[in-house]
Amino acid sequence: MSRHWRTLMSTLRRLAGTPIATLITVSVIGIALSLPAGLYLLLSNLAQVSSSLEIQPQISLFLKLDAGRDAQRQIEQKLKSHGAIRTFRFVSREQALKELSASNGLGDLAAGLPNNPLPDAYILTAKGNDAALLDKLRLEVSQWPGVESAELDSAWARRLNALLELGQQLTLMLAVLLAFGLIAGMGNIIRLQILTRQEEIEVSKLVGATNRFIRLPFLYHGALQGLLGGLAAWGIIATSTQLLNISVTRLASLYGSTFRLGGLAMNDVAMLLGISAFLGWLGAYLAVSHFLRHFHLSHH
Amino acid sequence: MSRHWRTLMSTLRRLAGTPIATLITVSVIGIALSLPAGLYLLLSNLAQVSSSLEIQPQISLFLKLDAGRDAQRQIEQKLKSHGAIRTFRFVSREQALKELSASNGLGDLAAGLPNNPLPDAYILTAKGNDAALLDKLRLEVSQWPGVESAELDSAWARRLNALLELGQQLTLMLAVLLAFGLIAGMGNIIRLQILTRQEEIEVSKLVGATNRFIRLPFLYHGALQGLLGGLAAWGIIATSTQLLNISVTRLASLYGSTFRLGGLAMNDVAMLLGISAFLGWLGAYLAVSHFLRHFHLSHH
Amino acid sequence: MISLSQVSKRYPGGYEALKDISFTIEKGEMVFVTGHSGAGKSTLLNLIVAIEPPSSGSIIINGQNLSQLRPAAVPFLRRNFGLIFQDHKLLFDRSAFDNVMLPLEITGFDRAEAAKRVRAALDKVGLLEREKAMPIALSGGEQQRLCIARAIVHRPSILLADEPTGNLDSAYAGEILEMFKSFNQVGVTVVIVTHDEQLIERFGNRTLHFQHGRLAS
Amino acid sequence: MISLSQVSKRYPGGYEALKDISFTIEKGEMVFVTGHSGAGKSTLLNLIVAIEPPSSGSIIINGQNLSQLRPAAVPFLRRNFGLIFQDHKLLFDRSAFDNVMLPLEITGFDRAEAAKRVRAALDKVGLLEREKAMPIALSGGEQQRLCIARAIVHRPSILLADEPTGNLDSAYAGEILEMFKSFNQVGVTVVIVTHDEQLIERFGNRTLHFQHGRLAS
Ligand SMILES: Nc1ncnc2c1ncn2[C@@H]1O[C@H](COP(=O)(O)OP(=O)(O)OP(=O)(O)O)[C@@H](O)[C@H]1O
Ligand SMILES: Nc1ncnc2c1ncn2[C@@H]1O[C@H](COP(=O)(O)OP(=O)(O)OP(=O)(O)O)[C@@H](O)[C@H]1O
Ligand SMILES: [Mg+2]
Ligand SMILES: [Mg+2]
Repeated sequence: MSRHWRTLMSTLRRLAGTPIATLITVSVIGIALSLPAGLYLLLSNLAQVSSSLEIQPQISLFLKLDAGRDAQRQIEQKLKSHGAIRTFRFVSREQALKELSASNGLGDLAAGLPNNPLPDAYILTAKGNDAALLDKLRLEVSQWPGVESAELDSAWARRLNALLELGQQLTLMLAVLLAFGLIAGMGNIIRLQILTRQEEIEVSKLVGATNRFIRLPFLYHGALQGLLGGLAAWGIIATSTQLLNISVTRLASLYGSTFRLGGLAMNDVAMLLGISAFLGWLGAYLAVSHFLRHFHLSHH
Repeated sequence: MSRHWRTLMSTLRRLAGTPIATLITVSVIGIALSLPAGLYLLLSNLAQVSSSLEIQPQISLFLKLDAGRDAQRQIEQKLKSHGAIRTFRFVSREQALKELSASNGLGDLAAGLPNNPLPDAYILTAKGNDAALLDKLRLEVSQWPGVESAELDSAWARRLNALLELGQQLTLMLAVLLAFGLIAGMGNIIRLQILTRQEEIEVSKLVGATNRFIRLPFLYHGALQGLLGGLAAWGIIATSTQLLNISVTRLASLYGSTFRLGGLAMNDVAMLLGISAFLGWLGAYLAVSHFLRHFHLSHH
Repeated sequence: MISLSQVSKRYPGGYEALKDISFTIEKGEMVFVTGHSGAGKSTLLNLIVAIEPPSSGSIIINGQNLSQLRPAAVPFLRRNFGLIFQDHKLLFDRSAFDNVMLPLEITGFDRAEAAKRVRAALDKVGLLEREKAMPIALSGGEQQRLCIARAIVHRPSILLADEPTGNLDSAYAGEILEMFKSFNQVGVTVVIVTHDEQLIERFGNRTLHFQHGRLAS
Repeated sequence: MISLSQVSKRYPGGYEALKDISFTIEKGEMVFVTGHSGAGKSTLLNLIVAIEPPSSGSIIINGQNLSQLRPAAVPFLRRNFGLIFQDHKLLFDRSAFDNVMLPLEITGFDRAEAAKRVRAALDKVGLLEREKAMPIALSGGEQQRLCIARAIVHRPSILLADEPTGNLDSAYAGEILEMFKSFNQVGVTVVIVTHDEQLIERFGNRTLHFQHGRLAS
């Protein structure tokens, strides 16, 4: 126990004794860590945004222009009791015309038209995303009395999927690159640190130190370095989130939203620090063990 | 000259003598370099896409429903000769109805309508982006004979601008982080490499080596390491582009486009390699010079 | 205690540094090892403390055959030895005190008791007032004495010294050897490599003389 | 050639290693320096080759006052010296040949000519067949001889040797000193630090004797 305490203290002294080098190493680790962690944060923010949007494919159900109140009430009844339908929303012909002109920048189209050519409509979302199922549903509802036609906006869905796929692929690529870079980089730093302490290892072995004994200070060094790097990453992410929020809130306000990027939650921070300390420890363990396996007292 | 040649050779031998360490160092540098370089490539691809889109604010000029052929011809004449208008495009009422129904997933709306309620229109883009200027132009054209109204789709423009600003801010943040990380990381690697060769420096100084002489092998080491890192970055980017293109071409085909991500041009590659070699050289120069300034033969 | 039979050592390059060496050093004996430069004296010590494996033959230390020792047991074998190296092998990033502390630290010795022992060892070699000095601030002879202090601080049962007085004037050399002799008198086995013929004559102990890797009788 | 007047050296800790030292060694002289361990012998050499600055007093080498030397001129001063260090200071990551090559390399010497000189120097210390060996594969005495070869390869005008024979048996020590004497006879100034009284008696040169940092007459 007291050995652990003393090793921790001497490691802290060693880090504090070369403040600039420590600062550089820690910020390099911090930057490397902040990229995947920041990406994770961005993605979880995005997920929050997109879950508030309708990303499910929709079916538009157009009523006949001459469908009466009765037909409409019957259709609504059927929609309510249909097992495959998740939500539905009535769009009156007046509302549809307004939405159309607003979304196309065509000005107040309604005012300029002699009479509204659009039909009443229902917008449905189904339970489940399966394309075949959706098409079956579309066919079924299109044959109900009073219904002119039913359209599946599958083009939009396919586009969104392709876009999401691209985003995921990019994310995966980045994460793989950064994870590899991080482990290799940390291992490399510790490998070089071991080389600068090679004599210490040699002499310790000569006076009868076990491998466990030799490894301990390096493990503390690695874990502490990783932990400090994790703290740096936290700082970088917190600052970046603050800075980005200036633009994000402006953008959100244009959409009439008060959305702002959330920071890392406390358990995310704990996880970040835990992972970074562990990675430092692991890098040190691998580097020292590799060194000890290949180090012979007689031939350096 | 022969000294340079010999130093180069011995540096190559040193790198080849520890292949795993070299590989790790080089891939770390390569990954660090590939992020800003990849970002640059992505941005330049985006710029290419967006320049092929109309990102300029547009003015929609709606003609009166009863405007005759003559009035239309006169308006077209005026548009052609107007100094503030960059492009204009005629959208007939039939075409407008088709575009509307297509872009809203409403099915063949045209077929279901008794008669087309939409007016003929011109879509204008102005020379310059200034909001006040655009509004002045809108007012002017709205008062021409035969014109019902003119609308400026400024909401869309403001949204796009806010989005672009966010993207730029993110890019800047990443670039600053990575540039700092890269220089610090390279300097750190070389600093540690110097520490492992401290004795060589000490003995060289004792037998009368100048600082120039001592620096040379480290400069070669740094530059070579940087160059190899640049090559690694090139490889990473080329591979990523290939992989991403699978999704990108699928996405593009949905929009009826044959767009695909371009790779790095030859002069971009030359620039990448030059910058990486220079950064390696610079990191080595800074690290050795700092070391030599603070290194005294008597107290290590 | 230390027993070699038909031991040879051929280095990777092919050079045979030791050829067919057999001898026994009893517990509590004090022995000198001499020979010209390159005769194989340091190689012999390296074999005894398991830094190098012999090419053939067997080495038995305190009844343990080194060739049958598991790698994990080697550190515990080494703790029986006090080693004084020809090239000192001091750590230049820690004080004289901490250098001498090292052998006690690795065994998890009680800290206060250890500090007492370290000071006693430093006192024996005349370096007590230099305990805070870094090795770089010590003269060549002082470094050699520091190395001796580190070798005796954990009261080893076998003391192996490779040219312990090479950098010391004859007055100090005499003192150090008297100290070794007093250790020997309380039961420590002592093996001293030296080329100082005068010292050997003065002490008159058994001498193993090496010539081109062979034991001359 | 080497002239000190009223030189003192106080180390950062406050210890005064040299006190008010004045002497002159003429060009072509051969001088021994002796004294107990810690007397200040190595410190003296460090001052002469500008590894340490003196605390007071002036040192003149070949007519140059060291305190007036620009830092950039120090390397060129050092090229006049052949240095043999008490702790060898060999580079363990390159062969014996490359170690001896170093002083020629830094002056941009012609490669083929340099190789000839290196082999000649290795031959003088009896290590010609070991030119490809790494220093770790050399015995203590062989390392010391390698250090001597490195010190003489560039034909320095001043040879400074700190315990050059500490690890050598008397036969080799005699040979090495004969070699130094032959250098001296062709005009090289030679300064040898040693605690070997026998050698000094045998050669009978001028001797500077140090005691606790003072020059005893
Ligand atoms: N690792 C090695 N590889 C190859 N040869 C070696 C190695 N170590 C030592 N030798 C050679 O073995 C011989 C004996 O070396 P050793 O160090 O035992 O000599 P020594 O008797 O201690 O000499 P000295 O008095 O000079 O220290 C020497 O010629 C040396 O060059
Ligand atoms: N860098 C330093 N800082 C503080 N004290 C030092 C330093 N270098 C040497 N000393 C002290 O100065 C004194 C003289 O040291 P020096 O190395 O000159 O002795 P020496 O005569 O060469 O002895 P030896 O024969 O043991 O090599 C010693 O007591 C030593 O501890
Ligand atoms: Mg030896
Ligand atoms: Mg000395």
